[in-house]
Amino acid sequence: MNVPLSWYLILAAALFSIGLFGVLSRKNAIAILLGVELMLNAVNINLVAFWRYLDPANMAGQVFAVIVFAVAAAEVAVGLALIISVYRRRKTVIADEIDLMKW
Amino acid sequence: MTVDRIIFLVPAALILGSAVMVVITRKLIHAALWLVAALFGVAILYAILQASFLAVVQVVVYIGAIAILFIFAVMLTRREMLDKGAQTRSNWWLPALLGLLILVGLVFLIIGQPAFGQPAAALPAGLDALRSLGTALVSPDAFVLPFEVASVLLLAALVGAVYIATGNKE
Amino acid sequence: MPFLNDPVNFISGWMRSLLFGWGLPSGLVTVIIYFIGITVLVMFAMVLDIFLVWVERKVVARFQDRLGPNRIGPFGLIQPFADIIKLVIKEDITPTGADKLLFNLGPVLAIASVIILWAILPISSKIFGVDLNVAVLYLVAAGALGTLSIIVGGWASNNKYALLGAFRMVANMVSYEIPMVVVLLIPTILANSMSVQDITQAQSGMWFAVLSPLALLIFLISAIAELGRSPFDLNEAESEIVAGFHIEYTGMKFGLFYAGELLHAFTFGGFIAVLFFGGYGGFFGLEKLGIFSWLNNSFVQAVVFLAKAMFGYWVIMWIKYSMPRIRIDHMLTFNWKFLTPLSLVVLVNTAVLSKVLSGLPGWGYVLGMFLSNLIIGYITVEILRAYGRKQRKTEANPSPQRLQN
Amino acid sequence: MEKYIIWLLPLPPLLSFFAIILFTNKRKALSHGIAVGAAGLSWLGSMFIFIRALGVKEFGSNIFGSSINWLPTGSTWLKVGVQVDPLSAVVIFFVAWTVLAIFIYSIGYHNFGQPKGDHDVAGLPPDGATVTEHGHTHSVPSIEPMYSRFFAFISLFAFGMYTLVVSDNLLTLFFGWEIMGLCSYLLIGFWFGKPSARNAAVKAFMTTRIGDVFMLLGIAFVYSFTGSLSFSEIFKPAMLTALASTPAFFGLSAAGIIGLLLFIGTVGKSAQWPLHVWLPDAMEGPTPVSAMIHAATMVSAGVYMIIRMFPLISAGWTEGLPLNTTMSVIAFIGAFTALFAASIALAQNDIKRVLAYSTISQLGFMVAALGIGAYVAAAFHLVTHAFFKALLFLGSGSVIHGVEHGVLHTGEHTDPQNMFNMGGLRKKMPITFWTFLIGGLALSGFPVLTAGFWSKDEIFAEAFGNGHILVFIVLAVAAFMTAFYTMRQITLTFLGEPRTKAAGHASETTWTMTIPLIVLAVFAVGFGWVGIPEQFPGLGGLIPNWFHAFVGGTLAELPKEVGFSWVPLATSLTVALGGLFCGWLVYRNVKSPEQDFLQIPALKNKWYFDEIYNFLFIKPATWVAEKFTSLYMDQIVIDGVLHGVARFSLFLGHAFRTYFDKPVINEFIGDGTGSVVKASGTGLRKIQAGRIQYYMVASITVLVIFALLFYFLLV
Repeated sequence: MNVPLSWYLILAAALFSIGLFGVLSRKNAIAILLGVELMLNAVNINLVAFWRYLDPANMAGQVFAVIVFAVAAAEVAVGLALIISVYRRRKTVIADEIDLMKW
Repeated sequence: MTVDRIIFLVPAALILGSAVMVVITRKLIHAALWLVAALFGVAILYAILQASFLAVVQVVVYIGAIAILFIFAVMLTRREMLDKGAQTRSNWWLPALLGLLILVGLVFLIIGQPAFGQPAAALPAGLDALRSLGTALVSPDAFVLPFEVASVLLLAALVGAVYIATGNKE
Repeated sequence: MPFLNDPVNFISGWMRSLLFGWGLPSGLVTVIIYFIGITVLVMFAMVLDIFLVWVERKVVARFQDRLGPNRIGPFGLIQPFADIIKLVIKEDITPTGADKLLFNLGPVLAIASVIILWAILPISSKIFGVDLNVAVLYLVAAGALGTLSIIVGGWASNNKYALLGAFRMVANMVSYEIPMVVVLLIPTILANSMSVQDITQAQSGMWFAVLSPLALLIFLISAIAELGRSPFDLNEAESEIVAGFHIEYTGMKFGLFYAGELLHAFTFGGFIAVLFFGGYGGFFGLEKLGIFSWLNNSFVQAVVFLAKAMFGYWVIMWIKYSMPRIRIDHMLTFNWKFLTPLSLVVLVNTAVLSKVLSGLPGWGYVLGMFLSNLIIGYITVEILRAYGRKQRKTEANPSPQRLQN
Repeated sequence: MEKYIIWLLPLPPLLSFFAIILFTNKRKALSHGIAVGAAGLSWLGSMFIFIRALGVKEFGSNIFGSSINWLPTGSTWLKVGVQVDPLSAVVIFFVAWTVLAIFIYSIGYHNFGQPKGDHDVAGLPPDGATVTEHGHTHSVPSIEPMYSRFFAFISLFAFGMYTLVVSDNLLTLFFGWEIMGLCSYLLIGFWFGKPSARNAAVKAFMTTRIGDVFMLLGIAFVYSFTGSLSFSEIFKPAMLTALASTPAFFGLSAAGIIGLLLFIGTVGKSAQWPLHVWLPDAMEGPTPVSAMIHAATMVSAGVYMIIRMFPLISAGWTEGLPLNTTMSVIAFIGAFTALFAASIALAQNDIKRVLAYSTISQLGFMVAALGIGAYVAAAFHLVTHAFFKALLFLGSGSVIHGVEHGVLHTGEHTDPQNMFNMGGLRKKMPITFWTFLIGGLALSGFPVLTAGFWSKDEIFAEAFGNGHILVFIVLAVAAFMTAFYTMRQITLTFLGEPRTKAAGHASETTWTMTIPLIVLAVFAVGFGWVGIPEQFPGLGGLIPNWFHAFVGGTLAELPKEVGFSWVPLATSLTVALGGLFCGWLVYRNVKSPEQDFLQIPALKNKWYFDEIYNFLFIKPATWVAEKFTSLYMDQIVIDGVLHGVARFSLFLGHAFRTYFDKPVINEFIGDGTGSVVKASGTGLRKIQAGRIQYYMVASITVLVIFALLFYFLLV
């Protein structure tokens, strides 16, 4: 493993930033969730890389990656259910048009 | 430039390229499929990092469940096949700037840490990562509580999602 | 003869020394050898696939009291090649409204999701792609790719039948994945490992099919559902949605879906063999005797494995050509209300009993596991019988309210 | 094996609590079955643990215990766990016995099997039922209306006690402590229909709360200093040395401050002066049972806690050195409480109140013993006292029950708890009499036979032998008073002739009440024999001094047994026998309160402590609220200011309206401002767009800006 840890971290940072960009710039609510998934994966890359590079005997990194999986699954299930529910009522999934809380 | 580095760079390029496509592509289905590609790249990274269990679970959970859910949701929330018009907000440059700033800041901080420049040591001999992960998840001395909390969270999300998506049946 | 004992390593060692002799760097040599290995494995699978077309057609003909292909070549053996030529020279249509990239990606993914399974299929103790320590999960992960291929193909066709078929297929696959994953844990528990090699070795004394026949049954049912074959062939139910997700596909793209399905069925036959019938081994300890030591030979093992896989494939075909298609709500109900709970019960039973009985001598352990499965099976059948009786009663005397609705 | 059972010890009562509350509230027999069964299970487990503990050599250093990680706090874990060391083993022994005894006793006390009362309502004591039998009607006791609820509460109480005893850390100990506080509130106010019970419940809760707050402060101090709450961590020698040598406030070391704060918790829970006022009022609860909880078990928890924390309190002190400040305070409070409460008990006429003050006094003995460093003596007296005081309370409940029976039978309206309405019960209630007598003798320290003698004698010996003469004298006087009022009580209650018709018709209570009495009486006698000092003349060494070796092993080094001396033994004999004899002599002919020369107002009124507190704290608070805040501040100052402002505003408004508003605002600015505001509002409301991404962009922008500022300005 001749790759320095910083490469993984930079990759994760880049993935995180791309995901953040997606979250902030996409119109479609589903696309926003896609961005969130990218961000969660960036976190997971960090967790696993730290596990491998710093302390492989301690499984904390992998365990929390597993927990992030669970959280991601929960988040997608609830998020998509909400989006579908909103779509049924308002016939739109554009985040900017879901502005009942306006003013 | 050793083989190791090439083996890292190929999936890394796949991940970043796919991730960029996820956020800029116009067709939402394509975005979801690019997400699959990006997540597959992450699975490859896990395999490179010798976290074989996570690699396979990544494929099972993300591609087998989450991506499929996304595609379903995309299909269920439209009346026509194609996405028309701009898919990004008009002031997309601000998020781009923010993302860039965060990236630059993080890279700056990461490079500033000499400890992060080290290559990884070999895994300790006799470490069965799969077995010790399993033990860690259910051992009371380790992470059984977070693990149980996560399972309760999943159950709650399951019930909540079913309730929300069912809607009120009069 | 080292070649007869370990053909793969023998050949790869020979090629490695050959390539070194040409002055190539070691990293490149490794890459080339892996590449060649992968190619050989894939070629083997694809050639087998062609043969499977013939088998399928021949067997279905016998089931339906026909002769099957018999004109081209001896016993019609050349018929598949004629089919291939026909498919290749047909017009390759991409519908106008289709999403071109995805439309072409679908069939590729479909066959790829099957081929990658061959990476972990242990053909013999020496001939195998890779011995993953998470092989059982890998099987599920590959299934996820299969799901993806179908939804991609169905969506990209821009055809309502295709989309409906894809939806049905995905609902089917995602649902039946759950009992499948649960049941896959049973060989894992019994062998104390997720590696298919370890699972095979663990069955050298006794097949897991005997230790947990219910698990075998559940795995078989969910495998058939995963394949989308009759009685779960709702994705291409001709009488309802014409041809389902591959309605728009022609020529070789259709051929890939078709070939993928056949190979998938055979591969699942192989996994049934590995997980429940001892794979390439499982001779009940016979191979330890001096006169039967030839059973340890790689080629003998490969033949044994392929025979067992073919048997599994044949059972899947048998079911396909004997059962009518079931309704989609019945299919989902069957999974969620019957198969999933049953698989959980079997899992808990196996987990508890394998600990409790571990102190017993071998035959006591086997007997205990087998009897517990029989008991669970009997209770299940009784519950089903009671349920069916009640159902028939309500259907025979419908209440006035139900008639009104 | 043992450690798993320890985890399970508190569980059955908790399950029984939930089962009764949730499911079996209507089924009285099932409820008490569940509760007694649960107590029985815990009893079984406790006995198993105790017997296993006896079999372990040098148990003090090989204790049973296990702990799990509970809450991650940064890089470390907050652990919770259980342990049984010699101290908790003996405590768990008496807790298991007394809890089981109360549970069984409660069945009889709440008149299980009797008919429903005529006028009984939930929240008031049952008041008798009329039964027609063979053509004539008569009154019988009636069953408690909230029977099941009572068992639920005492189950929860038992859970709290077990949790406290098996805890290996201050956190779960405090958890059990607070559960018992809650249960004590619920049980004192069990008959919430009586105003006195309501007030007593609130008083008990509030008073103990004062102690608990200080105790929590102490726990927080421990945690912030040592980073751990488990006893094994805190009591490490290095840690204790550090604690003892770190100066904190008021010239005390950290250990001293922590010890004082925790001791205030004990003062509240174990009703030491000056927070003793709640305990006598707690006798408002269902007569013997909640009283017994407040005598044998819960108040013992306070003493148990302070004994448990003894290594911390005595950090830096070794036997022979002068006491440190904390220990002196503890010794003073204990000795003072012992004397002071005993003096009040002399003049009480209510059978239960005498015992309540006696409890306070005896707890004072234990606290004083601990204060002078007599660790084993304090623990010994804790155990023996729990047995004989439980016995006395249950006995007094039995007496009251018997007299109540007489009251119902005769229809006479007499107070069944006033000792002057009794007399001559010896023949009516023989079992109660004999067990009560045993308990009373044990309380007075009747020589050689009773457990109380041995434990009290050990305290005297330690006090005298280590040169704490003042404590010794005070305790001796208190012990004399103890013997005196005990004999007064026995004489008034059981001896002589019945002084009322009700007493004349009293009858022995049912077996569910007498069996616990007999069992406890056995312990009240026998438990003293395990701690006979080695050098005691004649008897010493016949039975090895098991208790000292066993409990003393809890400490890092075994405390020395104090040498034998005739002075404390002679004192002990004199005060016990003398007090008993004087009590009998004075009261054998007393017929009514008028003939009792000890009905001095000061004693009768408990040295006016309730009145003093009323005057010092409650009156001023009420006065401040009613007079100062409400009348003066609110009605005169604030209202006056407000009225003035209002008048001034009216004037000002009028002026403005005439000279400013109409000409300037309306005509010049008026509509202009309106349109400006409207325009800016229209502009600004765009910020409140209701669009989630808008908010996210804004917040992350701010985040990035602050990160940059932070980095460039601060780093």
